[in-house]
Amino acid sequence: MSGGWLRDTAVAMVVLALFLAFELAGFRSSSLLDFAIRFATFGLLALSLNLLIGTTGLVSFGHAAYFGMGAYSFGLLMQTGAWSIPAAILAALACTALLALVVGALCVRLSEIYFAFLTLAFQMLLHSVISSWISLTGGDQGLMGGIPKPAFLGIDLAQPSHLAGFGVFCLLLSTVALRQVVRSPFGAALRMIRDNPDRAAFVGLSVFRYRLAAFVIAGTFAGLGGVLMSLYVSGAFPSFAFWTTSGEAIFMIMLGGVSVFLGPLVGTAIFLLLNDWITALTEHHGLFMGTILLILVLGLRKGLLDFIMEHWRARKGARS
Amino acid sequence: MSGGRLQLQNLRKSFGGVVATDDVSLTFEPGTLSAIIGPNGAGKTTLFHLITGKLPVSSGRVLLDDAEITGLDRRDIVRRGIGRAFQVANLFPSFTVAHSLAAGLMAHEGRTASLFRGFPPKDIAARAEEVMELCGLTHLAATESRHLSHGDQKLLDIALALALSPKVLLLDEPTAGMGPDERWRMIERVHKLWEARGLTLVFIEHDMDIVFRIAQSVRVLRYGAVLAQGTPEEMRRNPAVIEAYLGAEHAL
Amino acid sequence: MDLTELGGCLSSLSCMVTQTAAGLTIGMLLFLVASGLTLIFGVLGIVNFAHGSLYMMGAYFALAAYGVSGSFVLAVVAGTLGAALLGLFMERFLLSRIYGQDVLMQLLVCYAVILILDDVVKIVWGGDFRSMGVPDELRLPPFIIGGGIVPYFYAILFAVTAVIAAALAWGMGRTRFGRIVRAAAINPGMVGALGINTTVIYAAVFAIGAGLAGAAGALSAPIRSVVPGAGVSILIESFIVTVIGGMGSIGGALAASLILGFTRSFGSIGFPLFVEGAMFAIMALVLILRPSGLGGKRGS
Amino acid sequence: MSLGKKGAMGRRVLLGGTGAAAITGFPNIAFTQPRQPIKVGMPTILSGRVAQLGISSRNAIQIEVDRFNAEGGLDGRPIELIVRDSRGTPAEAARLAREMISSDGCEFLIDGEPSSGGFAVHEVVRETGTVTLHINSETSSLTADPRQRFWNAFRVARQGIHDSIAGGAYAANIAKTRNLRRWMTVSPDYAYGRDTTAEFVEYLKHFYPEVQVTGETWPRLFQPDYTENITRLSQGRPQAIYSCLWAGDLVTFTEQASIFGLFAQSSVFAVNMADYTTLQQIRNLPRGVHSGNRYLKNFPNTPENLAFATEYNRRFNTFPTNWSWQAATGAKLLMTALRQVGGTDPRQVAAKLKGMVMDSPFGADGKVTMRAEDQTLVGYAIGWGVTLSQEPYIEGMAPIEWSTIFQHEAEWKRSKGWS
Repeated sequence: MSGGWLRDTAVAMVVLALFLAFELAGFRSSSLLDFAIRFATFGLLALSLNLLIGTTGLVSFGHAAYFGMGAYSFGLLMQTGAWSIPAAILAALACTALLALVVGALCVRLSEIYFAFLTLAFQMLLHSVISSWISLTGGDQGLMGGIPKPAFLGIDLAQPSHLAGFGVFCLLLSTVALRQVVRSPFGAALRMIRDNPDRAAFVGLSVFRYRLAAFVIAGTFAGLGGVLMSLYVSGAFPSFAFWTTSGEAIFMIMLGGVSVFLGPLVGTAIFLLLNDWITALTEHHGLFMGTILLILVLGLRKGLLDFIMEHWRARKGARS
Repeated sequence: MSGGRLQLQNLRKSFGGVVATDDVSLTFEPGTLSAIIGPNGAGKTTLFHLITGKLPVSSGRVLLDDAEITGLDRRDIVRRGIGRAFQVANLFPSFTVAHSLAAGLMAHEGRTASLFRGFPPKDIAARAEEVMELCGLTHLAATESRHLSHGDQKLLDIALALALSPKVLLLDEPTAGMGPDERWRMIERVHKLWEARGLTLVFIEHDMDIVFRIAQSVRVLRYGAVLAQGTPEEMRRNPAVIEAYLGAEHAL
Repeated sequence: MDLTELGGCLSSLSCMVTQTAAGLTIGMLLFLVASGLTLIFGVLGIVNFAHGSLYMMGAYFALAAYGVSGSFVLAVVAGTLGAALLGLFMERFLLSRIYGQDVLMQLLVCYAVILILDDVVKIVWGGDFRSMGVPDELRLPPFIIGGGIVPYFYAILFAVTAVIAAALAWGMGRTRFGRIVRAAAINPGMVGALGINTTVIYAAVFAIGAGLAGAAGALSAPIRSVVPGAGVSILIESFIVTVIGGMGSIGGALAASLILGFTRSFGSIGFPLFVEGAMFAIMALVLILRPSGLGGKRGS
Repeated sequence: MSLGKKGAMGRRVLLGGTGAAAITGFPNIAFTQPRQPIKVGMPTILSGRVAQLGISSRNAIQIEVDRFNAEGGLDGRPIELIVRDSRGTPAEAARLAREMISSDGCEFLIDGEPSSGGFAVHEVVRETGTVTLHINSETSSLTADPRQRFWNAFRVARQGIHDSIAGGAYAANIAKTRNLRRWMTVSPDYAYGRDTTAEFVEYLKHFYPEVQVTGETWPRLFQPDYTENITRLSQGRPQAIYSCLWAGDLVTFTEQASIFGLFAQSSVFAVNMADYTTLQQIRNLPRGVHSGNRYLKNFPNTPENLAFATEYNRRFNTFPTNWSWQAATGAKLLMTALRQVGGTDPRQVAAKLKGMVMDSPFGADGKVTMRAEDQTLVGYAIGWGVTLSQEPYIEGMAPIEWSTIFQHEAEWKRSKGWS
């Protein structure tokens, strides 16, 4: 059964090779590179959030906290000048996992509505800590002075093309990893808990432990998204940990779909294109995005891919 | 695989001031098939909740093979060998039948912590296959639970409990909500399972024809207390039971 | 930490009077918003993440009405009714379509409403902050009680919010509607079975909850700037109140609002840098010790 | 130019979903016209709580751009201004900056972000080498810290340290004459509030060492209610209070403080009060609050300044803000440099900007200077005055001498190890 894992890795490597070949062949445009980096960043945020929402049934409204935590801890470590990028990334992910562990331990026991807004509340707490702990974080002005990007293994992240390649690599790696998580026995346990926590407990699962583990894993991958974000803007800002970032992540998932594994990535792409298009068109961003969201939620009642898949299955079912 | 002895000693449960279970002492011998009957609100389901740890007991003890399991976490109680199926099928709606059983098996054996294997592993899939065979669900292996018929959902619920190889299996109204034909098919199936596995089986049932056809012994509850117990024949002669519950129709 | 300062305040009558009055006023305004939130949750099982936006709309409606009429009373009425109507619209046309679906849908609908209302406000009233100012007829010298200052307008705010809270308590406890609402909160199916139209109850409860938020927005418009996006910080505090007080419990909401009000007023003297943190700490403590909140039912 | 066009084309086709071929972009000769406009990109905040400031920057720049184009542009090439909304998020500001440069083909950026977004844009143009004028970031380190400095970025805005020196000097003067020794501060709890307050206090004490700060209270940014902060201030019974709250927060604070009688109890120094958006929104503006100038049409009291305010008011029906004069100055500096160079070569334009002295309605003596050593604007009008309850809202504006500012700024830089 681990064949699925190997196949995913192979697919991911082909995608990465194609992307790099494109770059190396000189078919690069900086807007494509920018898009690739942002796609990798927000794709990680949305994909990891869906491990909670889609797989475990935990609707978190505070996922941006881990995104912000990843960005800040990475940025701060790099600014000390004593860390290499890979080491700092690992350390930043460890910090994020720790935060997720603490918040998760307080939140995952709660019923879903409590859970949604407690995660929101803890995110706002982190946001206000970041804004007020100026000596460490620079407050609302963010981490200043840029983030040093010493080259490692021949990769120089100060170059947009390298950064884009690295971002895509991280996203692919995480996609394979998260897909394996969902497909593994562990993932089956998460889905059991989502479907029916009561029965899951009766067959011997510790609902608390599995939820907490999912929360920490999701937080950690969101942290990696934050690391990429801080590399992209060469800094970290309190808005990374603001509730609007969480709102956007949920929006992305909704655009794509919760039940299809790659749905959040499709949603991320749609969201980014939509966002860029609307920003270029109007300053009434909220009005447009809000209306689109309402149409989607009240009209389709599910994500785009969910909707398409269901139709496709229904048609297939009708034919057979 | 063989059945275990389940003993309830002076079990009490009250909610606020209301007594739901009143000093219940019962013993279910290994490998027996017993029915619990009683009017609505007699505390039958509550009793199951107490045995399986879904509700904490107010006082009294629950013993499985002479080891106390009172107050244990419900997961541990399941591990010790008490399985349970529910009055309303309690399933994992998005799982197929085969995957439900496989997931249940893995969870039970503490093998769901693995991140690196696939799901379900071959050995587990084979065992799930066995259970499906036993329960007559093989032809539905690839159907998602939520798309099953009512009867098949109840059957899967039992299969899920059975998959965990319990020593004692508690069935809460296995035939609830079924038509007469379906009922009998179901009860035959249950009877076969009991024979095949040799476990201690306790079921709550309202259909007296079923009870008197298959149960070896019957316990009658009323107002949370044990009104009477004995063989079906004894119960059908017991005036208190007839008056309280059976009525003339089932009396001998 | 400045606990000697707090001690000094607690032993000084003037300081006690000022801080108590301030805490009561802050707490009661918060209560209006949070009680609406908790009422809606109790009956409809919906967490209205857009509740802060209704508060904001109440303030804007009040601003508009005040601009036209020059009467603060009319402004408060307009803010309350405007927000109630908006809430009615929101419940009927948006939220009622997603009853019985999971929290994600509620969250998304409310998120969309927040986005849209913030922009609508910007289009109608401009993106800039606005201010109503305390009306001249209410701009009277503060009361001096035992050397402590209680601003005249705050006294009015407290009186009005206390009357609203009392009316709410009476309405929930003594009227047929209140009994139905409480029954609906316990078991929606049962109320339907009694032949009472739950649709009407739901709409009415949402409108009342929205109206309470609107009233708070309108009442505080004279002393707080009115600005797009003003709802968010209120929303977070209302959440904290609902968690501390227990979801669905109005009495709990009152107690929790006052606790937060006093934490703010006395905390700003005793631990000025930890006021926000203290609110979260109280919340975390309640969650650990009594997860269903001060007024919540256990085990549900 | 055509390079940027390719990118834009590529993205459009990509949006259309035609697939991978589009990514390469097609050489598009049809777009390459001889009289192409000079594209200037401007990321700023057009929605959310400080939208009005972003809009007021855009308005002011539009006035300057229209004038430049009406005068024939740069040898017939008009300026095309591309303004986009970052919604106040730094990541979005960075993205917009990149997109404007790579996809829209903007040759220059006028960065209309406040400090947070400004630093994000700063990092982008450090990489791309696009000539950029930050018009709204007041944080001193943006230009004062040599590590932040590179050839193509300039600040055309107030600088925090200038404001603090000016404020400290002014407040010390008042404090000496009235013997105000016990001070308290109330400022928003974020970097701007903390830094500005610390620097103000430092210079206040420098000019008048007898001052003691007996207490401080830090409301959070956009806090809806200030009651607890006000009661705290009123308990402390200070002789004077300093605040760098701004905009809506300052309005709320003022309304609440005045019903507590705080303005009767203590002298108040609120650096951000003298801004029309704030002044006009406070219904009961207390008399006698000391404030630094943000933008006032009568300070400097010159026909040019009044003409700017009148023109702005005619077109947009409001009055300019602090961000407006900065934006107008930034646009004017860029255009002057373009005309002097006679082209758009970034190195040449940057070289011209460095050290440029330009006539300006907002200069302390009719001129402003883009100081060469740290690429920041100096010589703008800076002063403090006292509020009135109605127009012209502020009286007795006392200009602060730039020589004083320069002297203390140099010491400050040395103390930071930045010179």
